[in-house]
Amino acid sequence: MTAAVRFSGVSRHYGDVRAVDDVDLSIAEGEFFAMLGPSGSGKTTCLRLIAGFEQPTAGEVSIFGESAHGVPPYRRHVNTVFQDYALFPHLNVIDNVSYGPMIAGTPKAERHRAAEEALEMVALPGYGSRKPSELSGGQRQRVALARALINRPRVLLLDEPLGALDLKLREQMQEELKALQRKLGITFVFVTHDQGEALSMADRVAVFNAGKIVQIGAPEDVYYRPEVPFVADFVGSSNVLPPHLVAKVTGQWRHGALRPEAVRLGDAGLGADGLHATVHSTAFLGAATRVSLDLEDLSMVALLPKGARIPQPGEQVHVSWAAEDLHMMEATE
Amino acid sequence: MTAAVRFSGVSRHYGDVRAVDDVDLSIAEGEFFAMLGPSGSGKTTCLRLIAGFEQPTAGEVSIFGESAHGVPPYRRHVNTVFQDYALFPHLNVIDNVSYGPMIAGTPKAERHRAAEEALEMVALPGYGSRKPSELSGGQRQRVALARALINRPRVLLLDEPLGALDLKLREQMQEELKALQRKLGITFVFVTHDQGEALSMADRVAVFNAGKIVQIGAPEDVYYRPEVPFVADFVGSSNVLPPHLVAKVTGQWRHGALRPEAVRLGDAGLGADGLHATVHSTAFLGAATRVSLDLEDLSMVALLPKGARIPQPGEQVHVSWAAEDLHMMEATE
Amino acid sequence: MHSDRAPLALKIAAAAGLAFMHLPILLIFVYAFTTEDKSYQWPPPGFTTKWIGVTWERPDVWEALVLSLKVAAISTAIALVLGTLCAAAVSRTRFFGREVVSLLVILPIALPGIITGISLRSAFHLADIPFSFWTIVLGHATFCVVVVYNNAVARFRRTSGSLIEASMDLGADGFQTFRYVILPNIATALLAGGMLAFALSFDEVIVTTFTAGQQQTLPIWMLEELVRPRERPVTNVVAMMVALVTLLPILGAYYLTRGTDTVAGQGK
Amino acid sequence: MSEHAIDPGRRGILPALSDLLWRNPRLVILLLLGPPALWLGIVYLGALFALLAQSFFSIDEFSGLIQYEFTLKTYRELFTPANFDIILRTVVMAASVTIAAAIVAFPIAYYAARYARGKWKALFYLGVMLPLWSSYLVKVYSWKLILAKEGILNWLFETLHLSWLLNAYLAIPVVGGNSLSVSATGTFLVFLYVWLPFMVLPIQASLERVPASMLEASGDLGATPGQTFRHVLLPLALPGVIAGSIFTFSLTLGDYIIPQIVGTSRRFIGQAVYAYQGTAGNIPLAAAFAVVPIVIMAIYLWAAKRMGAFDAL
Amino acid sequence: QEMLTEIGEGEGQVNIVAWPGYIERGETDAAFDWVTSFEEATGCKVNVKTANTSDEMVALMNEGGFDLVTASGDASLRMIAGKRVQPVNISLIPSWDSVDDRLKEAPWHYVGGMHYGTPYMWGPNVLMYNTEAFPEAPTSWSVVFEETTLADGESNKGRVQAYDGPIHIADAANYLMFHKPELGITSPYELNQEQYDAALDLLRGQRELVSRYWHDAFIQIDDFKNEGMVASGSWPFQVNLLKADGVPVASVIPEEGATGWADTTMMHVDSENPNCSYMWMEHTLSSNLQSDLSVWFGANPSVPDACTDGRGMQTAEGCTTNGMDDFEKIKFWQTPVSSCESQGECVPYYRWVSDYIGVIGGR
Ligand SMILES: Nc1ncnc2c1ncn2[C@@H]1O[C@H](COP(=O)(O)OP(=O)(O)OP(=O)(O)O)[C@@H](O)[C@H]1O
Ligand SMILES: Nc1ncnc2c1ncn2[C@@H]1O[C@H](COP(=O)(O)OP(=O)(O)OP(=O)(O)O)[C@@H](O)[C@H]1O
Ligand SMILES: [Mg+2]
Ligand SMILES: [Mg+2]
Repeated sequence: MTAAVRFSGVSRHYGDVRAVDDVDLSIAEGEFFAMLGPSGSGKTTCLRLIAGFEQPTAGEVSIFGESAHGVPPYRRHVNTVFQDYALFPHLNVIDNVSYGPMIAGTPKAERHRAAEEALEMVALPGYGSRKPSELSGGQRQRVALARALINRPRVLLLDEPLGALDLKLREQMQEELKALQRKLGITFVFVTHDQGEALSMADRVAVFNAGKIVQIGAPEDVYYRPEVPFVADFVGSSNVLPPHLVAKVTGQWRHGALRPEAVRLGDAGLGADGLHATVHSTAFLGAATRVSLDLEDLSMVALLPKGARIPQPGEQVHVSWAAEDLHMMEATE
Repeated sequence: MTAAVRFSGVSRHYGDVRAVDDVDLSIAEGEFFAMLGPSGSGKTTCLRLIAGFEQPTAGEVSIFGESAHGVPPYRRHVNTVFQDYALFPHLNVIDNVSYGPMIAGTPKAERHRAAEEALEMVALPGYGSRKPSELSGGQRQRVALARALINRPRVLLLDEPLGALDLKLREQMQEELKALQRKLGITFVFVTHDQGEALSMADRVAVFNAGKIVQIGAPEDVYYRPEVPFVADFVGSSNVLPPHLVAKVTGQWRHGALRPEAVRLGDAGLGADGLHATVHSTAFLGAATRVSLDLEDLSMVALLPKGARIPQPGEQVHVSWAAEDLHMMEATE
Repeated sequence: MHSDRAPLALKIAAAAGLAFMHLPILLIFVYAFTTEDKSYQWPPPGFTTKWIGVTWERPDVWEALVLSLKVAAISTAIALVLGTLCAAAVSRTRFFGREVVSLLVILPIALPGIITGISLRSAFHLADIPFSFWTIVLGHATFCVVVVYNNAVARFRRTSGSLIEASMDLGADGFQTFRYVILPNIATALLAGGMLAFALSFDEVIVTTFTAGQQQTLPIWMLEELVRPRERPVTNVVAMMVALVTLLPILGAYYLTRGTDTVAGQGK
Repeated sequence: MSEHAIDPGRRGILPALSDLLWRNPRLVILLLLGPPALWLGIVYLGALFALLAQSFFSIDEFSGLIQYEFTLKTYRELFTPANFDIILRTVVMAASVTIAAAIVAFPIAYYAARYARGKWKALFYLGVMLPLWSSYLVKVYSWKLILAKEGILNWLFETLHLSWLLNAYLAIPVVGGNSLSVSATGTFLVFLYVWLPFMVLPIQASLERVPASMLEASGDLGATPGQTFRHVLLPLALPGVIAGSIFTFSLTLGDYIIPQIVGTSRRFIGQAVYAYQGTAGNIPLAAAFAVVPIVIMAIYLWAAKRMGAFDAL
Repeated sequence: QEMLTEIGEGEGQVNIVAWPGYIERGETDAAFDWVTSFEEATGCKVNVKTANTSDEMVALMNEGGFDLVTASGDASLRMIAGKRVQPVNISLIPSWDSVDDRLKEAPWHYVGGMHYGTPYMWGPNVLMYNTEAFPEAPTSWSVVFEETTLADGESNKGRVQAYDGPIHIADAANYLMFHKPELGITSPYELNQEQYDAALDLLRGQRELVSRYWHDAFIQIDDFKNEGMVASGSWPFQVNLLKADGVPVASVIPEEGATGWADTTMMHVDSENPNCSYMWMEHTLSSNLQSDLSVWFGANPSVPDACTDGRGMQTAEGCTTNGMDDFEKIKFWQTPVSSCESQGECVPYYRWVSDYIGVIGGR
C-alpha cells in the first residue's frame, strides 16, 4: 500500500529560519497521525506543505504516491480544518459547508442536501441558516470540520483545532473527532502542542523540535520509551537525569528519564546510596500533589498520590525509584 | 485583625446581567486568595470592584476596614496585574516599572534604582532598556508584576496572569508567584478559570458560578469536599451521581460526587448489586488512561492507572467504588 | 469596557468643538432662505422659499451639477480599481517596495492640492493635451485613490489570510476565490471608500481649477458665483442641497463599515 | 472517494491562468501593482517631476515667455526677502493651525472614541463627517459672513455690548486688523475650521486603538486622570495627531482661496504659486515655490513615518 | 504668420480674454448686451475668459488657445515683444476711421509702423469714496496714502483699499509727482531708483492704512458693502454697480490727476479663428458696444461718435462725466522698462512685481 503522505528529505526555509529541516515521514492510509512539538517547531509548516500552501525548498512531498510538486491547493484532494476555522463570514453555515460542492458545480439542491448530511454528522443539524458569528467556538469548529469533510478528502489536515476551546469542550471534541475518523476511515493529520491531546487521540505521534522530527511512534512509545531527553521532557514531563547521576546509581553512562509519578520520597535518614534532595515547594493538584525538589545541580519533580505524606518546603528528603521505572536514553545529545 | 478585603452584599449589575450578585467575602491579610469559575461567572468584575474600576450597584467593598465607596483607583493602595499585562507600549521596561514612583514624584535616579530592584526580584535584571514588544509572554508578565509590586501595594490583584503562557512556563511562573507572595507577605487575589492553577497556588479558593460564590474553602476542601454538584464537576471533574442512583447504592437521597480515579472497573459478570456500563471510548493520557462509560441515563469517566487492564470500546463492564470515595452533597439544586 | 462617565470639562469641550464645526453650516441654511439678496444682513430681514424655485430654473446650475456628477462617478470608478489593486498588493505580500507604494498613494493628498493641480496642468501643457472632461477626471482619480486604498487596506488586514487559503483548499482556483470570497468580504469597504471618494471629488475645487480649462464643475461654479454673484442666495441653496445630499452617502458609509471588525476578524 | 489524490487539472483558459499565477506569486504582485503604479508613478510623479524640472528654467521678465535653459535664477528669487516672508508666514500659519486643530480636535475625538456609544457614536461620526464633506467654498464664505465688519460676530459682540473687547483684540498688531475678516486671526480661524475634521478623524482612530486597560493600569498605579492623560493617552494618541497634522499642515501650506477671501492681503505660498503660475505666467518661479511645500512635507512625512503615523491615516 | 488680406467665412466661434464687465450678454443686467446681436449676425459664438490683472492676461495669452485679448497698456507691449500677438490689417476693419484720433497711433499698440489691434475703451482709475464718510468729495489722493481723520471723526486707518497689482506703484509715483516735485518724476511709469524708492516708501506707509488690497472688482464691491470701506482707487465699473445697489458712493478724479487704462483688442499670433476675430473687432467699433459699455463700465469709448449718435445709451454729458475731455490728465498704463525715454535708466517691471509683493507683505 502506498503511503497517504510521504515526505522525502523535505525542507522549508524562510531565509535563515529553518522552519522544516530535512524531514522524512510516511503516513499510512487511514491513520490518525499527530504532529506534536513546542511552538515554532515547524508543525504548521509541515501541514501547509501537505495542503499545498507552501512549497518545499528542498525534497519532495507526495500524496498517495503522486508528486505534489507545483500542484496548487485546489487541485489536491486534501482538506484542512484551520486553527481559526476560517469560516467565510459572509456566508451562512449551510453555504459555508456546501462551498466545496458549489465550486465543483454541484446543483444547489443537491449540495444543500449533502451539507445537511455533513452537519448531521457533526451533530449540528438545523444550524444551516445561522451566520458563523452566531456560533460558539465548538460549533464553529464542527462547521469547519463538516466543510472539510463534505469534499470526501483523502487526507484531512487539522491545525490545533481544539486550541481555542474550554477544557470540558475539548475533551468532548477529542472523543468525537476520534469516533468520526474511525467511522470514515479518512487519513487524519493533526497538529498540536498539547501532549495530552496527541497521546489520547493519535495512532502515531511525530515529535517535532526545531524543524526536525526527533521521534515517531505510537503514543505509548513516545511516552514510556522516549529516545532522546527532549521527548522525555516534552511529552512525559519526565525528570531527565544527566549521565553522571545515572552512572552513580546504575553504573551506565546514559541519560535517564524518570516519570514524576515514579519518584518515591523517603525519610532523609534513609539509605546513603540513594539521592538526597531539598523540597523546594509543593502544589496541591487535586488528584495528586506536585513536589518540586532541589538536588545538587538539578531540579526534579515528584507527583505524590492522594494519601501520601506531603513533605514541607525546606525539608530534606531521600529520593528513590524502582529500577524498572528509570528509562535509559542515548547519552549523546 | 481586619480583613484585607471585605465584600458585604456586593452586587454589580449591568442592566439585566447580574455580573456579581450579592457576594459576601472576606480576604485575610497576607492570604493567597483565588477566585475560580467558568467564563462569565463574575470573577473579573469582583477584581475590578476591588481595584476601583467598577462601583458596586449594591453593597459595600471595604479595604483594610475602610470603605472604598467612591474612592478612585488611583487613591487605593491596591495594584493590579492585568490579564493582557497592559504594559505601556511607548515606554521601555524600566519606565514601565517605574511608572508608579514617577507619578508619585520620586526623582528619576531613585525610581530607576527601585525599578532595577523590582526587576531583579522577578528575575529580569538588565532588561530595562527593552520595549515591551521585544519581550516574550512570560517576560511581559513578570514586568507587569514588577510594575505592580514596586508600589508596595497592600493588596495585589492578578487577573488570569498565566492564561496566555505555555504549560511549561505556566508551571514555572506558578512556583515563582507563590514564592514571591510568601516572601513579600502581600495579600494576593488571583483570578483563574483553571482549577489546577487555583488548587496548586491558593491558600483559599472561592468558586464562582453565575455571579455568586458557591463555595469558599481551602483547596483540599473544594476538591475533596464539594458542597454542591457544580463544584464537584467544575473543580474536581468528578462524576456527579444523581440522587436516585446514589439511593440505589447507599439508600440516601443525596447527590454523590465520585472522582474519576476512584472509579473501579471489573468484569461484567461481577456482582449484580453494582452498576453496569458500556465502554464508550478510551484515551491514553500518559500517566493514566481515561475511559468514558455509558450508563443507562448517565455518562461517567474513569481514570485507570498505568498497568490496569484497559477495556475495549463497546465492552460491558461492572462499575464500583470504595464507599468512602463517594462524597455526598445536598440533593437540592 | 469602561463604565465611568465623561468628565464635565471634556463634555463641554467636545460639545463646543462640535458646535464650532456646525454653526457656520447652519448659517448657510439660514441664508438660503433670506429675502435680502445683495448683502449679508444679519439677522436676515425676512425669509422666503423662492430661491429654491429660482435655483431650479437656472440651467447653469444643472450643467455644473451634471458635470460634477459625471466627473465624480468616473473618478470614483477609476479610484476603486486602482485603490483596490494597490491595497491587495500591499496587504498580500511583504515585497520590498510596499512602503514606497503606500507613500506614493498618500502623496497626492499629503502634498497640497495646488501642487497636484499645477503639476498636472503644466504636464498637460507640455504634452499638448487640451483640457477636457478627462483632464478633470485624471486629477480627481489621482487623489481619490488614497481614500479607497485606506478603506480597502484596512479591510484586507482584518480579513484573515486563511479565508483565501480555506477557499483554495476547498477547490476554488484564484479567480473563483476572488469571486466568491474576496469580493464579498471587501465589498462594503469598497462601497464605503467609493462613497467617500465620490464626495471628495464632488467638492474638489483647487485641483479642478487647474485641470478644468473653461469647464465648470459645481464647486467652480460656486467659486465664480461667490466672487461674482448674480443671485447670492442661489449659491446658498445649492450649498444646502449639496450638504443634504452628501449626508446620505456619509451615513451609508458609516453603516457599512461599522462593526465590521467582529464579522471579518472572527477567530482572531 | 475520488480515484486520485491529485486532480490532473481542469481545462480552460481561466484555470490554466490561475495555475500559472499560483506558481508565480511575483507575477500576481506585478499585475496588481502595475496599473496603480503606472497611474501614480507615471502620471502623477511624472507631472510632479516635470514641474520641478521647470523650476530650473527662467522667464523673460518683459514678455513673460519661458526660456528653456538651465539656471538657478528662480531659486535666487525664491529667497528674496519678500518671498522668504511668504514662506515664513505660511509655515507659521500652518503650524499654528495644526496645533490649534489638535487642541480643539482632541476632546471631540476623545469623547467620540471613549464615551460615545451607539446612537451617540453615530451622531459624532456624522458630526465630523458632515462638515468634512460639505462644500469647502461655501464654508469659507459662511465665515466671511461671520467675520465681516457688518457680520454676525460683530453683531453678536455689539448686542452683548462687548465691542470694546473685540476692538481691543483687533488693536493687537500682527493678529489684529481693521475687522476680523481682514486680520490674520480671521484667516487662522477659517483654516482651523475648514481643516478641523481632518484632525478629528485620525485622532479618534488612534484613540480607539488604545486599550481601556492601559488607562486603567495607569490609574491603578496611582495616576490621576490628568496624569494618565499626559503620560499614557497623549503619547499613545500621538501617531493619530501626527497623521492629522499631515493633513492640516499640508492643506494650509497649499491653500490659496482662504487667504484671498479672508485675510490681510499678505500672500501665502498657495497664493504665490497660484499667482505666479496663473496671473503672472511665471511657471519657473511657481515651480520653485512649489518645491517649498514639497520639501517641508517630505521632511514632515519622513518624521511622521518614523513615528508610525501612517497606520493611523 | 501673414496678415489676413481678406475676411472669409466665420469659423463659428471666437475666444476672448477680457476684463470683468467688458463683454456682457445681458446676464448681469438684461439691458446691457452687445454680444447676442454679434453672434446672430456672424454665427461666431463668443467665449469669454475674464482676467483680473494685466499679468493674468499676459499669462493666458502665453498659454494660448485664445483669439483676442482686451489688453491694457501695461500688457500690450509685453505681448508685442513676446510675439504673442499679430499686427492687424486695418483695411479689413471698415470702421477704423471712426476711431478717436488720439488713439489711432497710440504707442501701446502702434509699434514699428504696425497696428497691433483696435482701441477698445479707455478710462481713469478714479477715487471711489463713501459719501457718508466724505460729505464733500475729497480733492486729493492723500486720503488713501496718508493717515487722515475723516469727516465722521475716525481715522481712515483700516478703511481704505488699494489695488493689488504692481501697477499701483505708478499711482504712488503720480501722487509724488504732484506733491514732491523735487524728485523730478516726469512719468509715473519711468522711475529711477531714487524716485522708485520714494514711491515704495509712500506705499509702505499706505500698507498701515490698508487692511485688504483689492484684487477682484466684485470683492471690492463686497468690501465696500460689508467691511466698512470708505475710499479706494477703483474703476467706474464698481462705482456704478455699488450705486445701483444703493450704497452711498461716488467717485472723483483728484487734483493730482489719475492713472488710467486704454485697452486694445489684440489678436493672438496663433489665432485659430481669425475671420471671427476680425468680425468682432469691427463689431466693437461699429455696434452699440462702445456706447453701452461706456455707460456700463463708466469708461470712454474709442469711437467719439458713440457719445452722441444714439447707437446706445451714452450721451454727450455722460461722456464728459466719464472724463472724455480729461484724456490729457490721465497717465495711461504702460509697462515700465529699464531703458526709458525720460531718464535713460529706470526700474523695470519685474522689480515692480516682486517689490510690490514685499510691500503688501509688510516689507
Ligand atoms: N512565512 C514565514 N516567514 C518566515 N518565517 C516563518 C514563516 N512561517 C513560519 N515561519 C517560522 O518558521 C518556524 C516554524 O513555524 P511553524 O508555524 O511551522 O511552527 P509551529 O510548530 O506551527 O508553531 P506553533 O505551535 O506556534 O503554531 C517559526 O520559527 C516561524 O517563525
Ligand atoms: N461592562 C459590562 N457591561 C455589560 N455586561 C458586562 C460588562 N462587564 C461584564 N459583563 C458581564 O458580566 C458577566 C461577568 O463578567 P466577568 O468579566 O466578571 O466574567 P469572568 O468570570 O471574568 O469571565 P472570564 O473568565 O470570561 O473572564 C458576563 O456575563 C459579562 O458578559
Ligand atoms: Mg502552528
Ligand atoms: Mg475575566
